[in-house]
Amino acid sequence: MSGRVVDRADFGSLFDALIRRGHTVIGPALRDGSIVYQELHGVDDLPIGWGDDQSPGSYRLVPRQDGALFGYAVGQHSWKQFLYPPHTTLFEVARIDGALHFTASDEVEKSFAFLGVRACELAAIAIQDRVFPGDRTYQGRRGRLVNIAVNCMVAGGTCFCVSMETGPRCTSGYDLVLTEVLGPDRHEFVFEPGSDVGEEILSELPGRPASDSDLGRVDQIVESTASSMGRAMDTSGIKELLYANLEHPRWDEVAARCLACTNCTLVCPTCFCSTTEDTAGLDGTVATRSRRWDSCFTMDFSTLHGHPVRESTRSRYRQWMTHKLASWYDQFGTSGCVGCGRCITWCPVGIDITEEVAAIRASGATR
Amino acid sequence: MTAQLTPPGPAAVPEAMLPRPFRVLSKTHETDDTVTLELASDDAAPLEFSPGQFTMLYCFGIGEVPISISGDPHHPATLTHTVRAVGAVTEAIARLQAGDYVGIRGPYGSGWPVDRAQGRDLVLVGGGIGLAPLRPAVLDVLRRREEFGSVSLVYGARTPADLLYADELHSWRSRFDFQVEVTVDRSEGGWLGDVGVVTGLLPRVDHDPAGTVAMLCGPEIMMKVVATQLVNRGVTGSDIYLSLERNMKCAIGLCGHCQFGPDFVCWAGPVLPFERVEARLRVPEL
Amino acid sequence: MSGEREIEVGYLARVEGEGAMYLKLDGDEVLDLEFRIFEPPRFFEAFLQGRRFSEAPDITARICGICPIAYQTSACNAMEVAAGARLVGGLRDLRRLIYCGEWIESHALHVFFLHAPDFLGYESAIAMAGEHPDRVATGLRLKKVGNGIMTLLGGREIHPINVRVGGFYRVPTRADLLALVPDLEWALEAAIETVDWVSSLPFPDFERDYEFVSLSHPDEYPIHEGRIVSNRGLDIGVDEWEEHFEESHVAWSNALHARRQPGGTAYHVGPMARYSLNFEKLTPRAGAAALAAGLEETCRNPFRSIVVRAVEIAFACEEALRLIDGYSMPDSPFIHAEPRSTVGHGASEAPRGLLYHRYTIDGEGLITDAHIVPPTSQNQLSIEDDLRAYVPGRAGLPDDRLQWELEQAIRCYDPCISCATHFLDLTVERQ
Amino acid sequence: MSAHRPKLAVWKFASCDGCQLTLLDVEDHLLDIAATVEIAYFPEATRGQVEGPYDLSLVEGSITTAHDAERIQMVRESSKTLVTIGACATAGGIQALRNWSNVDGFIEVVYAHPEYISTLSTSTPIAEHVPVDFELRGCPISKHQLLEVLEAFLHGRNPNVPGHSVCVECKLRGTACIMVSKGIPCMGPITQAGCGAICPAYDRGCYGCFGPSQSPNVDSLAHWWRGLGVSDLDLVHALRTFNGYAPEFRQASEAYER
Ligand SMILES: Cc1cc2nc3c(=O)[nH]c(=O)nc-3n(C[C@H](O)[C@H](O)[C@H](O)COP(=O)(O)OP(=O)(O)OC[C@H]3O[C@@H](n4cnc5c(N)ncnc54)[C@H](O)[C@@H]3O)c2cc1C
Ligand code: SF4
Ligand code: SF4
Ligand code: SF4
Repeated sequence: MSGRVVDRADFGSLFDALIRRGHTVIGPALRDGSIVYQELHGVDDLPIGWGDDQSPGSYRLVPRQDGALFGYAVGQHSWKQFLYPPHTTLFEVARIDGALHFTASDEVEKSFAFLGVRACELAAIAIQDRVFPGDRTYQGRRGRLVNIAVNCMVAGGTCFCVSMETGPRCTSGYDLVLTEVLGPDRHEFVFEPGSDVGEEILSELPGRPASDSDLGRVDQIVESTASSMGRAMDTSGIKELLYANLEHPRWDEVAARCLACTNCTLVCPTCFCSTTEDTAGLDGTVATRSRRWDSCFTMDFSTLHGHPVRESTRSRYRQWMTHKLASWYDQFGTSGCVGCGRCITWCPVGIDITEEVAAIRASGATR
Repeated sequence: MTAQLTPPGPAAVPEAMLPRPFRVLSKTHETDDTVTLELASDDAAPLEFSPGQFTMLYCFGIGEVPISISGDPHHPATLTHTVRAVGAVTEAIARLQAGDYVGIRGPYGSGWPVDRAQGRDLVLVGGGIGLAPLRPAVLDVLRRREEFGSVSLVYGARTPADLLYADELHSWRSRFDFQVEVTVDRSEGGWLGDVGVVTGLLPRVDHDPAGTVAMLCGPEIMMKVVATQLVNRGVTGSDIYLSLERNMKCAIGLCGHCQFGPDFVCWAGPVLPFERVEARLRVPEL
Repeated sequence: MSGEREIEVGYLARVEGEGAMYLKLDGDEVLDLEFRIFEPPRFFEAFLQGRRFSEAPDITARICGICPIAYQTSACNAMEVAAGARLVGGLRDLRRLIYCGEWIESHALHVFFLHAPDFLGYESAIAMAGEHPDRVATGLRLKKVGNGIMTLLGGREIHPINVRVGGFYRVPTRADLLALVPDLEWALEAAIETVDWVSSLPFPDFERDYEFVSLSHPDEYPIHEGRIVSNRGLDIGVDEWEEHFEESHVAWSNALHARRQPGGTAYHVGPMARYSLNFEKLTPRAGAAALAAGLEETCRNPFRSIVVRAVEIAFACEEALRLIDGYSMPDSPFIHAEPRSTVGHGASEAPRGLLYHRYTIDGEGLITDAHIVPPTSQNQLSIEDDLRAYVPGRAGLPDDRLQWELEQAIRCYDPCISCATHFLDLTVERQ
Repeated sequence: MSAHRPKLAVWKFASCDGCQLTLLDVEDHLLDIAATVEIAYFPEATRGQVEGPYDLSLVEGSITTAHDAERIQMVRESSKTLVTIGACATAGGIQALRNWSNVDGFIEVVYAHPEYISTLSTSTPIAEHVPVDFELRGCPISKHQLLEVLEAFLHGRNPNVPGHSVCVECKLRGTACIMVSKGIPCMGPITQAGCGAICPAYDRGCYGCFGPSQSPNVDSLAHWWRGLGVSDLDLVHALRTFNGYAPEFRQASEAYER
């Protein structure tokens, strides 16, 4: 079965199909002046008729006139908070007569359906699949996940997925992908399946088969988005470039601005660092070890013999950027950056990774 | 159109972060602040390991830290750890008594490439607690001594009282097929041996540089200096191995803390060839 | 027992700070008495000068961690009055509701943790928990219900972050508030039961004819606003405070003493004053519980203030439920209130009594002058008079017993957190 | 747990009492705490007193009088472990605003008879007077962190009290950054975590009550704030509240005041 066109009026049937399958539907919603990902109960929970205006250090919602359901770029939240939650219990251990009894955490195995996953986000999930092959929580949730992707109809002011070759068209990793088509007298969604599950869901939606002209319209939308990227990054030889410039003066320059607040890493859909915490209550009979998101920007992160290895902000920023854009290739065979632009928008002082790369490229050693 | 990614199902992933309970069989005080523990799991399942590997040792309610295995790889039924008390977890470990329990995960990491030294000369250089991870290599080599050329150990500690495995060092020293050179930073209590840094002893070591494999463990700065000196003497960078140390929370490449350039020290390391890390060791705060 | 003796309480600890008591007796006669407050001065009024008007609620909250809402409310009132703004509807309800939370928490702390142990002969509630585990558990849970209101509305229980001049930074939805209802319903019943229990404690037969001063409001039991009234005919707007009261500074105390003007007499603020001046405005179940417990509509025995506090817990729970029931979410979390070149007076009823603030604001919105009168300053003379009147009949008691009873007499005022009299380092000198 | 219960003492210096009240505010655990440690000295809660030495002393408040400067020495001597709690004890508190002024002038503003008042010209953190084993920040401290410190002390582990920014907690709780999405000036990026990022969740910029984070870049944030329309006077005010005397905030506010 190939594409199918569903009218705006019937969009709710997608929710029905997902909920019927026992999924918790997660998707974009309006909360406190921004678009976040949270549980959705129906189409009305989507940010209908909202768009966004993004630039380094700034995000503002703007109303749209067309009632679009997906007329915005990505916001601060990413899907990682569901697959790799901010807090996870690793194990509990009881001390009985001196002996230790360990029990693996029994995190509820969630069955999510993600609705509204963008191309860069599919790429980010694919990257985390490589990072977390040995993680029970991640894999438990990932294995049950249904991904309903969206081809972007607008590019955000900080998007550069074209440079990172991750979007704006969704090419893999989804069960269903939809493209929202708006016209003077039409408001439709062109759905294309990417898996058997996707085909199955699609077969339950009312609508008509997609014609060549529908698919042509999809191409047009994706192309127009691709040509309006807010940012660009030249990635040629980027790994070698950064390895050759570990002592570039630009790191001092960016360190003067960087707050080391950790925001860029925590909003990044691929960043995965975590730390652990231990508790044993007051009475010390049962102890718990848990893990929570951490960031290479904190001092504690690199502490060795009571002292951080990366004490300067310069070295922490360098660690982050070279990890994203260089050593990630060595570790996981892929870039750690998908070009979503979150770290640019959500940096409280607007530091722009594309600008930093360009600055090093402009004046750095080539090897 | 591409098929959906098919990640392994939940059942396929073991709980890699779950320790196994181990009981303390015995405790030996090596120095004022360092103890050696012998441990065994209740189910008596041996913990097979290669020299140079480490485990994650969990102390009830206090935390989990990477600790090298310091025992004999040919006796995996007993797990041996030598621990220096420097902070919350290691102090709690040092307080353990026979019969107490800890949690163990592992073994993890790359070990010393002992077999690479077969038919060649082997130089081991340790500083302080750094002798602990070298000990399994020594025990392995001595067990099949004939497979190697000359074998030597250069060991430095702060004071004579800080020397680990004192009795064992003594017996090693009395062997004719094992050159052992020991030095201290500060002489105390009638010490008649060498005083000074380990690099001072290197010229004394009898080995053929071109045919040498070297294994170094100690403070990073010491390893850097010794490795450079060995290279200057003609040992190839790819034959010099360093055991690196970084903050670790998971030991399985998930937590990100131990990154040293492209390497996760927990699984690419802790033992890495000098050739590979030489340039990185020159970059401060990497 | 006769002959002179001195009772010196070296560290009466906190009475809105740290305090001490010194008493010199000759038989029944009190020769000398000082209730000293030597809490190190912190100079709030001085460093408020030059700060922006909008900072007053957060800064003055730090005067007292036990009743920050009182400070925030009085400061907001003063600034809003100065700006000619007035909270109405949902915003007004929320301001009153968060204050109910503080009353419940603070009164529960006092009743169960600071005062009841005195009557039952324990040094602390923790010691009391051994034989009265249920009472202590009830006290803790009541405290938690109060804290729950403050945490939801204020962000946290101590020094809430969500209170600002003109209202709040963010307001809860109706559903958020409804989540508080089950706990409050439990708390109301528990409070009524507490009224019954504390009314059965052994009270000394001791009454004085105080001038009671509190806020008063035509339609409601006073909490967060109103006129200032007394049982001796005072009825003034908050902005007239300075014409009818005066503060003086005595050598032995770092807290200023407030007196009535003219005449320089003592007066009494706090739960007993509020209750006696506003009995008929209590919510139905609270009022009924008071009467059922044998309280009259006026209470002049300071030791019975523990019963009044219990009644006020019941009232605060009932009032909170009423406010939640009638709540509709305001359109905006705050109203515009920007005072310029003006003076603002604000008052509210802290758990332990009237709290008065006055600010002068310049053309830039900066504070040029601040004046803050906390309840304990106002009660100081009254406390000293109580002690003077209380001692004579009890001069025969052994020193340690007398000391404890005098501490208890001071604790009746809940001087901030009564730790005041928990910190006694008593020396008795007989002459 | 051993039969010997560690002795706990709670001391007060110049402060508002809020941080020690926090100990009573852990309603669900208070009786467990009382069962685990011996509350040996805690005037806010008990008139009973047990002689020192104490295993753990919690110290609230700053040093503002000559008498208190002596008293803290006695507290240190009688305490095996000394933990300071709250902004007053760790940074001098709001009363440290006097450190920029003439105290005699301050006294005249508040008191009619300045000659009755004896005070030092500064309000200083406890650690300027005696060695401190651990500093717990906050105005007031967080009850979760207080419980954490007690637990860590009992079991001999490092408390999980990270020195990173409030931003981390915003992200952990999923609050969309209000500085980015609403242009509200927020001190979170230079303020130490611990409160759970309350203010941004209430549409309010963090106002710094946990003091400077581990490596605060005050200048960069100040530069951004100016872009949001904040005057230098208000910047100085923002830095000079409960933790104004903490070195990183103090140096910055003094620079912007010029
Ligand atoms: C591969 C490897 C092998 C090691 N083998 C040994 C050994 O055989 N014997 C021995 O005594 N020590 C060994 N160490 C060092 C040991 O792990 C640290 O001393 C220990 O982590 C300190 O923890 P702490 O809680 O006692 O100290 P704290 O100072 O309280 O440390 C707090 C936390 O910081 C981290 N941390 C601090 N220092 C180190 C460090 N040096 N390495 C890693 N994490 C650190 C840990 O997570 C630790 O729990 C090894 C370290 C590594 C990386
Ligand atoms: S590095 Fe920045 S742009 Fe790249 S994926 Fe992460 S948040 Fe997005
Ligand atoms: S709101 Fe403030 S604390 Fe939260 S992420 Fe933004 S800057 Fe940081
Ligand atoms: S967000 Fe900042 S000001 Fe608000 S409570 Fe937390 S530390 Fe204090």
